Amino acid sequence: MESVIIDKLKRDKILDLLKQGKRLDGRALDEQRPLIIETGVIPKANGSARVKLGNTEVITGVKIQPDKPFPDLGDKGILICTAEILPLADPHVEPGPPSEDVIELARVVDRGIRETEMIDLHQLVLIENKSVVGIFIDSSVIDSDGNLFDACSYASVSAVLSSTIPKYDIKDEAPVLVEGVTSKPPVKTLPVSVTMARIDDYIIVDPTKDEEACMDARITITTNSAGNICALQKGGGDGFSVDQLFKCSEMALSVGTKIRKKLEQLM
Amino acid sequence: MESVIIDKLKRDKILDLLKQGKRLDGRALDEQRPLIIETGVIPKANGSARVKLGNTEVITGVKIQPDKPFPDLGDKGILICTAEILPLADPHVEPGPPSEDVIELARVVDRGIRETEMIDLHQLVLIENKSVVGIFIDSSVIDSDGNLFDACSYASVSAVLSSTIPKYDIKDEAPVLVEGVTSKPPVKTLPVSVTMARIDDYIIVDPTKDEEACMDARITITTNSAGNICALQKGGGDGFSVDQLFKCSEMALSVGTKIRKKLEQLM
Amino acid sequence: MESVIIDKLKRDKILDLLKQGKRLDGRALDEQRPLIIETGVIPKANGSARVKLGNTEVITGVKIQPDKPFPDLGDKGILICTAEILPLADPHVEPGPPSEDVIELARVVDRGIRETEMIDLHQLVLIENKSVVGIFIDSSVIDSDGNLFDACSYASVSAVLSSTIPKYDIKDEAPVLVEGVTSKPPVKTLPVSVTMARIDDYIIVDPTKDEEACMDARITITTNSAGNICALQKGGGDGFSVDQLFKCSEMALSVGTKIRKKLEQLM
Amino acid sequence: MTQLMSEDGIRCDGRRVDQLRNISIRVGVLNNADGSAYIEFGKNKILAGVFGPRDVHPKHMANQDTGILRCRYHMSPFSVTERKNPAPSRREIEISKVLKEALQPALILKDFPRTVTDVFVEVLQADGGSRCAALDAAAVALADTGIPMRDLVSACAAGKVADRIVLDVNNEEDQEGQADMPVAIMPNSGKVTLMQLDGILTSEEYKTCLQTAIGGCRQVYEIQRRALIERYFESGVQ
Amino acid sequence: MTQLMSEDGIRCDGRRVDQLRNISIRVGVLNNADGSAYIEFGKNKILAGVFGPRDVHPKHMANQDTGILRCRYHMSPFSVTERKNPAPSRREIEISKVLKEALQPALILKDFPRTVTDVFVEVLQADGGSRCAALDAAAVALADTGIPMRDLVSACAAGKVADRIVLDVNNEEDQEGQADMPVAIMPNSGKVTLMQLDGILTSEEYKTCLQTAIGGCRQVYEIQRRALIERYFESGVQ
Amino acid sequence: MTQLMSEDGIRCDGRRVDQLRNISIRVGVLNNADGSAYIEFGKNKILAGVFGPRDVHPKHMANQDTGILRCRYHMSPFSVTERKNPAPSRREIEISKVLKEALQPALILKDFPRTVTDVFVEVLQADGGSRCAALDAAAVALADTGIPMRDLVSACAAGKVADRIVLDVNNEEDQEGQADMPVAIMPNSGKVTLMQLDGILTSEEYKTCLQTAIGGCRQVYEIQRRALIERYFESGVQ
Repeated sequence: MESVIIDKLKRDKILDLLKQGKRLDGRALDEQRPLIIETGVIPKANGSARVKLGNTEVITGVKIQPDKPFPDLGDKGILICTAEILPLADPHVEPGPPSEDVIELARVVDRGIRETEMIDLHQLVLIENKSVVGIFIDSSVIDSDGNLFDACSYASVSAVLSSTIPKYDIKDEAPVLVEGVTSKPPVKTLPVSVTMARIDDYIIVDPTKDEEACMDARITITTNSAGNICALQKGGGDGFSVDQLFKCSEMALSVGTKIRKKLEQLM
Repeated sequence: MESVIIDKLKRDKILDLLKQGKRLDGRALDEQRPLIIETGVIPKANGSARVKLGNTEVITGVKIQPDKPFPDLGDKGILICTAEILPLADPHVEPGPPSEDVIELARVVDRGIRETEMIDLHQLVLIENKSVVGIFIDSSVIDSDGNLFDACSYASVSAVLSSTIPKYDIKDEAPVLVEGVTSKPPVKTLPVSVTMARIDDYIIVDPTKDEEACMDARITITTNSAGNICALQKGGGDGFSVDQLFKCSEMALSVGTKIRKKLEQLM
Repeated sequence: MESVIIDKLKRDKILDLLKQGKRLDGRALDEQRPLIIETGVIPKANGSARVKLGNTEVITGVKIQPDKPFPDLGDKGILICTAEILPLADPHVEPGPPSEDVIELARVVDRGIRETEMIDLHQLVLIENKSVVGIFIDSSVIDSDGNLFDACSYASVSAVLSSTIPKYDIKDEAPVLVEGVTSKPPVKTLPVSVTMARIDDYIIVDPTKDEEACMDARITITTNSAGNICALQKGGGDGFSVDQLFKCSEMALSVGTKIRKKLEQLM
Repeated sequence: MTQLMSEDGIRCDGRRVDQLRNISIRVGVLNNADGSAYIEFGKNKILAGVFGPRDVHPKHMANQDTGILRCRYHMSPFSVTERKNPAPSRREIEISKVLKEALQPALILKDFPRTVTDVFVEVLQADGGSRCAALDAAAVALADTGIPMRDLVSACAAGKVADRIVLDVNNEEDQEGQADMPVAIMPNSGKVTLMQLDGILTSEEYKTCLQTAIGGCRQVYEIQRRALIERYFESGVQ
Repeated sequence: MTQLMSEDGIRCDGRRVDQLRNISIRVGVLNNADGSAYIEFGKNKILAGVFGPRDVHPKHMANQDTGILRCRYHMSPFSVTERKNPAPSRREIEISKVLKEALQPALILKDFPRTVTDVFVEVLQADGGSRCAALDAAAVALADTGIPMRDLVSACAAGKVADRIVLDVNNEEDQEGQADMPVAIMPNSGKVTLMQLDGILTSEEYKTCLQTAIGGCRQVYEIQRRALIERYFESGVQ
Repeated sequence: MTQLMSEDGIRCDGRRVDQLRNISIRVGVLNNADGSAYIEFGKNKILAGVFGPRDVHPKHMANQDTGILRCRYHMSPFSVTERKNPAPSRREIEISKVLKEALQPALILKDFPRTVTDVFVEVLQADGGSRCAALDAAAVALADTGIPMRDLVSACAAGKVADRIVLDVNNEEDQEGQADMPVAIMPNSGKVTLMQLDGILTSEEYKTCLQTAIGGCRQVYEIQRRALIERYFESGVQ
């Protein structure tokens, strides 16, 4: 009961500030929190990154290993992108099978990478229809303060950029690891996800947990290096006007450009 | 508490009518509800049927695809018959893993088809011990008003009768679909399931949900085209006398004959 | 609430007796309950045993069948050792996925057999990297009165000793059973598990369920025929002093010697 | 590979770029559900049934301050080319969430504290755009229960195929086309309550695509309206 | 393939067509269970343990108006030729239900509202007819708890093998025979509380088969009775 | 196969037999957790976060007489050579239990009836001795919450490699060595609260190994203490 009252008070406070063009943490409406990217944090993985977006923190590891291709996709490597919120990241997360929120998070991060065609999967075939390279990108949220979508996305992209692909020879139709020889992953473009929240009539970029608690709706837009819009997911219990959706796409492009510059430094 | 009282009143009412040889919906004791069968309702499936038995409604789809045979059964195709009660069919059904009632339903429908040897599985072998045709018969109850056993059984049999088996050539030990060539499934006999309920000393055919709620015991008997008894399942929390069981087998044969005529029209 | 009081009273009673060097059932502190081993109780299994340790009773069956080796372990047969507490064994056990207690039980029994290298797994290879013999040792607790670790361990070892390994010929790279020819499993040593409980400052061997209910900590030590210590697991919500741990290892060796003599009679 | 568009702008199923597939909706098709609808949308065949507002089980999941909405989008094993495992996939769980959030703004759940409204959608046969079709049926099924609603919800996808923005992407276009954008609006307020995008669009195309989809939603709305009118104000149906 | 019957009507295990396999039952074999029994029925080796009537957990599953009965039929991994996965199969879940419904008429659960009685059956070694043997053990284990019972439940199968109706189908006959009909009766009332059939029978054979099975049930009943008498009225057993 | 020890007693990673790997601990690294710590122990990289004492959900799991402790040891998919399935394995469940029982004696749970304290450990990168390292981090994370503790818990393994007893077994030594003995003590009372052994030791070696491990625990304790002091009594950290 109390939490309902407090949520209401918080929303009033946040809305008051928004009317003055301000946010609780002093940011402008279209301003992201500081983004810190560190790669190579898990040396045993083929690639890894630790990303802090404000107080939200994610660790992503990339594992690369031979696999069988999916049926009917024998000319492509495998790309699997997951995300989970560790129970130590948030007092409300319970261990166990993933909630629908976590499944959505993982699938939105996955689509951002898949739909931009960041990685040229055709270059990951070892023997057509039989053996391919699989890239597994697993993100773990270790501290949650809102906007897990972007934090996981940046960590996933950074981890891929930092990774090296082992070389495999083919012996008796089976891949055999060639020690000490690696290559960079075949990256074609850099996907950048930008998540925005609508509170009343205001659109804010990169919402914190407090802002998410009182937002009306949410949208995540992923753009590629060419400035195209490649993936989008609306969430939350209310909607957007068409004008707001136009505005969101523009914000996603302009904010995305800044982030992309950060990511390009990892290449 | 109330529902217990109402159930009691309902049983009293139903029993009063039975003593006069009548039922709530005006049927005779050995009379099934109207049966409507429509096939081809799911054109993307290899076979399909929509069956209404009174207010109980079931949709069955048949998928036919190459598969590996079961170990030690390399000279037979695969037959899998499932059933589920969709949560939109009944306010008391929850999404999730199947209850024991649903598992029993699926297995009784499966045995009716399997034990009568409706389909000659030996004719479904592509390469002995390696590759066979699999027939998957999946029934979904979309509206539940009692006697799901018979409704699912009729829908499953009808869907099989309406189905066409794709042709497969063998290339490099693997089946390859031959476009545009199909055959009818190798049907040897027509199983007909007849479910009866015992309420007090009365045996009634095709019970509604109200009748099931106050029945003492249930029996499902499946017969084949030759007039044999091929599968039987007693259910419910009480039993039958031997005389009642004899009577039930006779009812299953006589009612079954009428149903079989309907099914034969689909061949 | 009552059970807390009763547990407290029981602990007081047990502790009073321990101070006089006695136990509720009259045993000495380092005395196991009577151990009865019967083998061959499940003739359809490749080996089996029924063990009673006081009122704790376990049935173990061994199944031996060809299997694929684990990746990277192509020069070894497979050994899988499980344990479960049947719900009929204990009013507090529910059917369903294994609790952490049962998982620990199974893994401790498994390690006792695995770490002593009881069975020479290298002798169980049919075709290196392709086909090996798998030994599945499944224990079911049917009556539970404490110290399931030792009871399951003795039953597992006895069932292995009683078992015969079928002979397989290799045809077309696949194992084919040779009827009527069997051999004894390649047993190298006899693991003996001894479980002790600490109650206050007393170490007792082979605790009953009542004693387990008020013990401070538990330890299971498995020794081999050469008198080495090969596996150990501390359990329970408190610890041991180093001196107590030294004493426990000595008790495990001395008590283990008596048990090993019983087991040797099965060879 | 299919040729997705002819030189004179006719799509692989014979439609123009701005043309919907055939849509038919029937309301009140189920006896047990409190509200129900059946939609055929191209080759999609989808059933929606709604129960509620009703008591929540288990009780600790109830919310003192508002009613809750649950949604389950499920595909029949026989609904797709390869037989589908009946257990819900991650895709189905995500779509269930997206549909719930698309319907929620149309409901006034605060008026029904401690209750749940359950929307069950079954895809009997799937074609491109099944989530939009599912939503169209679910909204009508909700209306069929009589629960007060602020607005209906109408959904339709647009996309990019052979370099052109097209309305209502079908299965082949979804598989081999360049972009798919499912959209839902509340037709009276114009609010967009569902929106997703997979594929690559320029900024301009994005805007055109969104407006194309909304145009489709408005056409769907007319069909939904007619289906409800037929059910409630005309005789002899069903 | 085994020859299931010799020319002079002797079955593959040496029995006549109307002969039961060897059956032995011991009562009160478990310490923790409120009631228990162990049966050997041919090569079947089955243990049954009963707890209850006792409180239901979780509490919301309790019924205010009656006690409930739960039954779990489970096969040990080593009970069959190929090692069985210990997780319950759909077959085991169905048999659990059928056994529960076969035992229920013998109990007076209305007298124990809000309680549950749990029947746990473990098949240590399986042979043909394991569900009947399981039921025979479970009924005796229930009696061993002292819970009031209207009647015992006695089960035995009959079937069709080499064109003849035979009593008590064994494993080979079940695999390669023509029909298997497990049956259970309450021996005093004669009511049939379990009945299934897999296989093909004429109408006449159906009747003969059922009566043959009931004859077997009555023989089993005598063995159950003797086991209980041994336990409760004779000395030195266990 | 790696040579695990050189002739002059130097181990494959360059350490002496009685030498720990490098260890660093940081306290208070997470914002949401009530207490947290990050440890690097050789190549192990492990995060521990603690919530509680807090209310138990579901409520029927609460204990009127005492607080309860729960522990989850989990490995990230990328923490080991072959990608690990994220679902908890039986090994992880067992280690979770062993860690819980190792921490429990250090807490005074009776003072917090009806509550739960949740310890979550995530192994980001695994090396030999991950359960000891996890425990070291978890104990410090518990202390970081401010919950009253009788003592800390400090863990370190010893083992047998190339016929010698060595301190702090690394990954290669664990895989190819002769024995691994993880041990945890409460450093003030000296009580051993975690102990396991896999491998073959003589009675003498067992004693030496245990004392070697305890010596390691005491060294770890100093590092834990320093990390806590740094966090609470020195400035500018984190």
